Amino acid sequence: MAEAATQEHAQPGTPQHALAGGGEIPPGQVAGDTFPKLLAEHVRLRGDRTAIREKAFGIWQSWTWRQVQAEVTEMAAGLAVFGLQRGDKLAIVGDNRPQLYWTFAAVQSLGGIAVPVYQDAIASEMAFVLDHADARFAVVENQEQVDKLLAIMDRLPKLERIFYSDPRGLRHYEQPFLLSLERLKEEGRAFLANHPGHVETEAAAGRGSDIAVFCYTSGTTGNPKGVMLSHDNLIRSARLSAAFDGLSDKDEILAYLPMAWVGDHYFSYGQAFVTGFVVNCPESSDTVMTDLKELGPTYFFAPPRIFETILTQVMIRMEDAGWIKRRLFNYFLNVARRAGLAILEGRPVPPADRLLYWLGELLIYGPLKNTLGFSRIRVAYTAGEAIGPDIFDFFRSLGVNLKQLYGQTESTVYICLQTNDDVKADTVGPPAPGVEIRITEAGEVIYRSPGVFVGYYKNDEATRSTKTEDGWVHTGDAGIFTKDGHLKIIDRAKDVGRLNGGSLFAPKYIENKLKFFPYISEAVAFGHGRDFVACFINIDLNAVGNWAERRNLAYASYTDLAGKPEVYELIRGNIEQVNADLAADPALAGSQVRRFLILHKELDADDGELTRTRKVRRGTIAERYAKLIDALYDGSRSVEIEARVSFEDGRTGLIRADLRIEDAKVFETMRKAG
Amino acid sequence: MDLLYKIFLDPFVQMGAAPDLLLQTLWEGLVGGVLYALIALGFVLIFKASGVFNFAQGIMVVFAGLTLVGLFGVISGLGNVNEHVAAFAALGLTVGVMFVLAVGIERLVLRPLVNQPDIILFMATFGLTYVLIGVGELIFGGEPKVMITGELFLPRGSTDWEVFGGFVSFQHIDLAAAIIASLMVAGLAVFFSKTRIGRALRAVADSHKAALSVGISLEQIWVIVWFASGLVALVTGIMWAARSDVSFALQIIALRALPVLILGGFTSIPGAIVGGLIIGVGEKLGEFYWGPLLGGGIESWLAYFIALVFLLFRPQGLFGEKIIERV
Amino acid sequence: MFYREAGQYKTSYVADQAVFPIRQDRYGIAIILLVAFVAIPFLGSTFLLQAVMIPFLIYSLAAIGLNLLTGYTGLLSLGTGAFMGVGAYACYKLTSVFPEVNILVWIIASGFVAAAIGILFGLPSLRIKGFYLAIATLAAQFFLQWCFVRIPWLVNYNVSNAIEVPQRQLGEIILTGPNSTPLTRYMVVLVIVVVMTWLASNIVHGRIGRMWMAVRDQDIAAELMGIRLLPTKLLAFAVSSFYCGVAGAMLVFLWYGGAEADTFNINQSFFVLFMIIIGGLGSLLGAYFGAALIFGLPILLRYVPAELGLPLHSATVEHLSFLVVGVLIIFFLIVEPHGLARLWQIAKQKLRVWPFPY
Amino acid sequence: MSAKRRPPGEVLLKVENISLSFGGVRALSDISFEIRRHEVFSIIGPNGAGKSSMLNCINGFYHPQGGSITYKGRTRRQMRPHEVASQGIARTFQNIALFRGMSTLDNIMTGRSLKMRAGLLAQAIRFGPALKEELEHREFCERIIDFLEIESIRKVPVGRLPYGLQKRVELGRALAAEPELLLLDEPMAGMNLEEKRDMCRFILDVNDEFGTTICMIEHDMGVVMDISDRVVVLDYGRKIGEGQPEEVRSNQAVIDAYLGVQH
Repeated sequence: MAEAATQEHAQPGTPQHALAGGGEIPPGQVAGDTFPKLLAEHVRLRGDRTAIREKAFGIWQSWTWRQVQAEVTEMAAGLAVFGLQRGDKLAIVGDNRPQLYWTFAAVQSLGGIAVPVYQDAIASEMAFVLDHADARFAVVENQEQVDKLLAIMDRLPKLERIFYSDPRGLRHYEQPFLLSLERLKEEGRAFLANHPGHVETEAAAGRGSDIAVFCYTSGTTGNPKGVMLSHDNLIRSARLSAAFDGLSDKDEILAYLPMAWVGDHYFSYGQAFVTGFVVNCPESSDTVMTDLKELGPTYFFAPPRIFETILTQVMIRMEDAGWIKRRLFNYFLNVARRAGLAILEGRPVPPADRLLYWLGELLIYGPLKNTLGFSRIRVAYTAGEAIGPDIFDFFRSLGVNLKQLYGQTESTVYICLQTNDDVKADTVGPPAPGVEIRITEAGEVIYRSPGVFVGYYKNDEATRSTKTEDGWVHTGDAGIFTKDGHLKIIDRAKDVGRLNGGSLFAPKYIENKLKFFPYISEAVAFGHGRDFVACFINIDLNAVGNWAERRNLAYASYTDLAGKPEVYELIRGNIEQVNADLAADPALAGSQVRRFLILHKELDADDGELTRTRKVRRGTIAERYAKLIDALYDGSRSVEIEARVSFEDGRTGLIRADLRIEDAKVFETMRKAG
Repeated sequence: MDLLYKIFLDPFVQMGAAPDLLLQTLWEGLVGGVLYALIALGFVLIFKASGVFNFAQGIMVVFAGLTLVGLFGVISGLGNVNEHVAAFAALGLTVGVMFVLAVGIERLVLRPLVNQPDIILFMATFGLTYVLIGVGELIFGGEPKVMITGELFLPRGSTDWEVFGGFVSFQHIDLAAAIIASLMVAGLAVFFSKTRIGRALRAVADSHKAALSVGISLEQIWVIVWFASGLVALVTGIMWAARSDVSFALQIIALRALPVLILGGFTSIPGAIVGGLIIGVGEKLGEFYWGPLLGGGIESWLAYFIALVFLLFRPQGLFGEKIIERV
Repeated sequence: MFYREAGQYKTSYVADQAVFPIRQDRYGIAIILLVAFVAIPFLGSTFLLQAVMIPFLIYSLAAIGLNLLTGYTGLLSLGTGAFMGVGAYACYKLTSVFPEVNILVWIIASGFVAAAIGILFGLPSLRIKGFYLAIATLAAQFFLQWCFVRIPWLVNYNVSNAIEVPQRQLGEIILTGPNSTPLTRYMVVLVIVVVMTWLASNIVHGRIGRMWMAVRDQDIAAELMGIRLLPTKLLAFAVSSFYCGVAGAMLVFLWYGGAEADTFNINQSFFVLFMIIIGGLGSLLGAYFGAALIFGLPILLRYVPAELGLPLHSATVEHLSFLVVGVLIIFFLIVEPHGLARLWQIAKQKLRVWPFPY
Repeated sequence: MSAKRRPPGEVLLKVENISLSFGGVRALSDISFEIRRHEVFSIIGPNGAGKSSMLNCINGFYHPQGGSITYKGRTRRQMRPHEVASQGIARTFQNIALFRGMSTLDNIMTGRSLKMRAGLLAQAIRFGPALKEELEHREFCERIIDFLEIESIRKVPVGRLPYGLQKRVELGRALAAEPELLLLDEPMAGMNLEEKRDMCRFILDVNDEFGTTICMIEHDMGVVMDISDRVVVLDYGRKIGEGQPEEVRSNQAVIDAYLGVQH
């Protein structure tokens, strides 16, 4: 950042013991420094209350804490039979299923380390992680995952056994190292009959400083890194944040994000074990939205992309409503825009607006939140990337207490948490409890907290370059503190560049502004070391397709639609609006977008253009689309390309297209008079 | 034993003992059967062409009769009009009314319900029945009216035929009814086999597309068949009312034509005629020879029982084809 | 709009299979029952009880009965009136022969008599289907009606050849006969109708209901799945006739106070059939809707014009109500061939997804 | 797949010299074949070859004039539908014969009617054994729903479902009866490639997971040759070939009658 003075911030009133890692338990939470110990404590306190549910066979099947413990103990005993030693790694692959969550606790009961792996990872990615983590065992969900592992078995000499949860289709698999979870538990039961108390003894030997999990970060470059998180990391972070939001065993959460992502682990395992709230697993990935509606969670997390999709869906569905409903809807949305945020944050509101808002709640907001499954939400978070202010304020103005958090795997999810009464769309809030933050000379955000990871597995070099001796961690993000002490993230520190003219160029900042338009699903901006800023646009097929239909614009395919002059006009309008915004800020005015093209295909994680968490991989794109980037800067009006795409069934093919390049208007920097 | 005798032997003994009575009964049965057949005929016309089970056929008979009598009253009331001229003018106008009715039904009832399941169309004709009752009663009042038989040059009186040492009495009006009915059936037969529209109507029974290829729209076909059965209803109304009165009670009697349909099959014109005669004769014989055993009045249900028993052995009706069920 | 279903998740099949799985629906039903059991008895006038509520409930029950047969099993019947008559005559006979047994027992027992007769007339359904069967049920209608007229034993040889409802009591409370109050009779009818609706709902939501619907939707497939058609159809006839029989007994004992054979003529059959067509085939709720509309309309026609100062001849009202009922039938068939119940379902669905259109 | 299929067992169904005609028109003449336990058996042939009639004879809908059918050791001249059903034969239909007014779940529940015992009265008060039974069967049906991956349409009236899903629900309804022999009448007719692939997977899974014997009529030669253990070929009501897919493929009579004809 321009003003790169070092700033230091910590949440005022942060208890010292939290920073020091002391042992006072916030009210309502249970004691214990490892997850198995927390589990035992829940059984003691609320053994017959529901711990976890799964929508299966049409209803929400429930397990009490006592039942969970029984399952965990049997699995742990089984693992003991198969020789799992303290410090051994066990990979977990699958959708969010109770059995898989229990596996974490089972492994940890014996002092082992769980390594959750993205269930949609392709075989080669999976092979890397399992090999790098030295996994001796794997617990997987079903035949699909078993097949994937069997295909890479020869590259995984350290993998001894695979256990599967769902036996369907696996009846005739005869590999001796392949066993069902049922079989594992059977072995466990037999073992327990002879060694009662074995698992408890092992669990009691666990320490908070033991490593609990490896969370592999997808990383925008290079191979994933295994972030080692200890029980302390997870439990202390969870304690502080759960107390911060007043989470209790009355809360309900829907566990639908990948189990391998640190966030899900922290919400659905860490916080759940600390507070005892109920974790609910959806029926399948297709039914998440209906399950969400049925369940109505009280505590909810979703990345901005999901909120955006929901908002788009709401708007599209309302387009088809009758005019009375549409009028009502628009009217009350205006009321909400005017008064909703103030009411949510407890600020004064004129009585007329309060009355109208109440009426709106009755007629529109309440039913709307209900059909979305949001009506019981007390606390909701979003994170991962910047959320569009319109989207963010839309949900907040309806009365959904949606907040942002900022953090990373290395910090055990959070660094900043927004407080209920002070939420801004463009900042990520003040430092969270127990977190200290500094901004370096170079403008990079660094922090220290109880959640700071132990290190990268088998990668001391990376650990040293990220984490200082005294525990400060480099986020790699460029940020500034606003006057009221909120952190504002601009971009990746390494991505912030300079145009040839010397102006600051923060690509992510520009891209996010573009992506806030419903028609733009992805944008990639270029400018570092160039004369001006230019960008690639990915249109949103749904939104633009709808827009086109309303205009009777026929199109055959994504590529066809993307090439339409009308669509270029539409996107140009969006870009020029962003330019106008940028022009308003002297530091960024130089980085207005002058030229753009609309890509013929969607950037895709399967093609390596996005990460699994759908972050842009700049390196790959710069390499793959070099010809296009050159064309953006050499003044051509169009460029011919062919691109390799991989289809869902694994085949690859070539797409040929002629892409147009167009100019966008730039604005004069507005200078304050005087 | 006594009961068995009364059921199985005694009636036949009676028949043999008084053959003139038997003949008389048979004749009356045949005449009743002709009227049943006419109602069934109107019904079959519609069912065949459009698959609609027209419950309103009975009330159409009443409605046509009432309209005729009512219009006659109006025309004669205009002043110095010859009663025969008035009667035939009324008849012509009634034909017009039946046409308007057919168009109205097609526009207001059938067209909006096209492609609905059969039972829905069936229920719609129920609604139609009520509408016609309501309209008829509002306009003409609920009390029975006398048919303008004489004015239409329909014969009165009777001829006695001496046979088997007794008399069989033939009402002239019945003879006329039989003749007119035969003429009408013949006319319909010609219409169906010789005219373009008639052939189209037969085609439509097989496939709607076939009819369209002849150049007649489905709507037109509906109007035509409803008009045709309206005409049949008018004739039926005149004939029937000539023997009693025009009243809404006829509607219930018309229900008794339904067993005829079971017997003859829903789509067969010969079936309607033969079935009508069987039911008519069976009903009269049953009432006359077996009725007293049961205390009389068995006419009200006997037709149904005949049809029902018949149906148990031949579910597709007299002239229907055996249905091979496929899955 | 009023539905707040988020959070109403089911953790057991019992809860998921419930007839009213949505909490707001359960509240709605509770309110309706409260009105029926408390508000109407306390606040309703004699006119409301006697001329509106009692017959409405009785016809609703008859409509449920016919709906079980026609709506759920797909067997069109035009003999409802006669089956109601069987119930009425059976009840009269039973209470005459055994006056000491409570009349309520006989009202229910008469349902069984009707069920037996229903099975008998259901036998042709073995071989005949559709409209053919409908006509066959007319045989039941006319034959039974003929029996009512011709068998004086059924009316204890009364000179009037009609049922004359005797006074029957439950303890001190007079249930039937000229001295019974509308309130008492209303409460009796209400309890019977509510309980029988509940039973019917359980039946149609269980195996038997599914078998009926299977026979209705695809009889061949049902048969090849091992559902025996004749017993299934006969069961439908039996249960349906049971309901109609009880309704018929109540019609005479708790509403008319007397009846002759013509009470149960074919128009009665049509009347009930209209109710389920307008109300909705295959819907218990529809039976109530249909009864309310078909029964309520003539009442409105009779009283509203008078209230508005448009005195109509009673004959005119009679004719008008024919006309209006006929027009309404056609109108509703065109607007929504699946009846008021479907309209209600659509409206409810709209409320559930509100503010979205779908 | 490293899966190994169950080996075929003893003869489950034996058809001997079946002849069927409708009013003088011969639909089947002197057809004989055997179906073994755990087999996937296909009947193929051009349109009008008598394939559906054959299935209809097996499950008792048609009554053949000649020949006999031996099922599980019992020989009968004619099969009776409800008897056949209770002996463990279930089927699907060429032109989907679902109960259109009912939901997916209710359709599948109806498939279990034969396994349910509670009487009218118990059901009417929905208490005790009747409720318990209903819930047990619901649980079973939910397993089928899970198996066929139709969770999201559980409560949707089947009339509103797309064709491919209806076919799947129909399979589910047949499976609900826990059949030993499953008759499939053109399970893949009118499906696109992906739907066919899914359906193949389900058929093989059913065969594999539950050991259900499958007897299938299908037009898609690729599918038949891929998944069948044995094939019998009919033409004009006569059997013109029988054997493993490869044998049938190279049988000249079959090639002439059928495979030579482009579809």
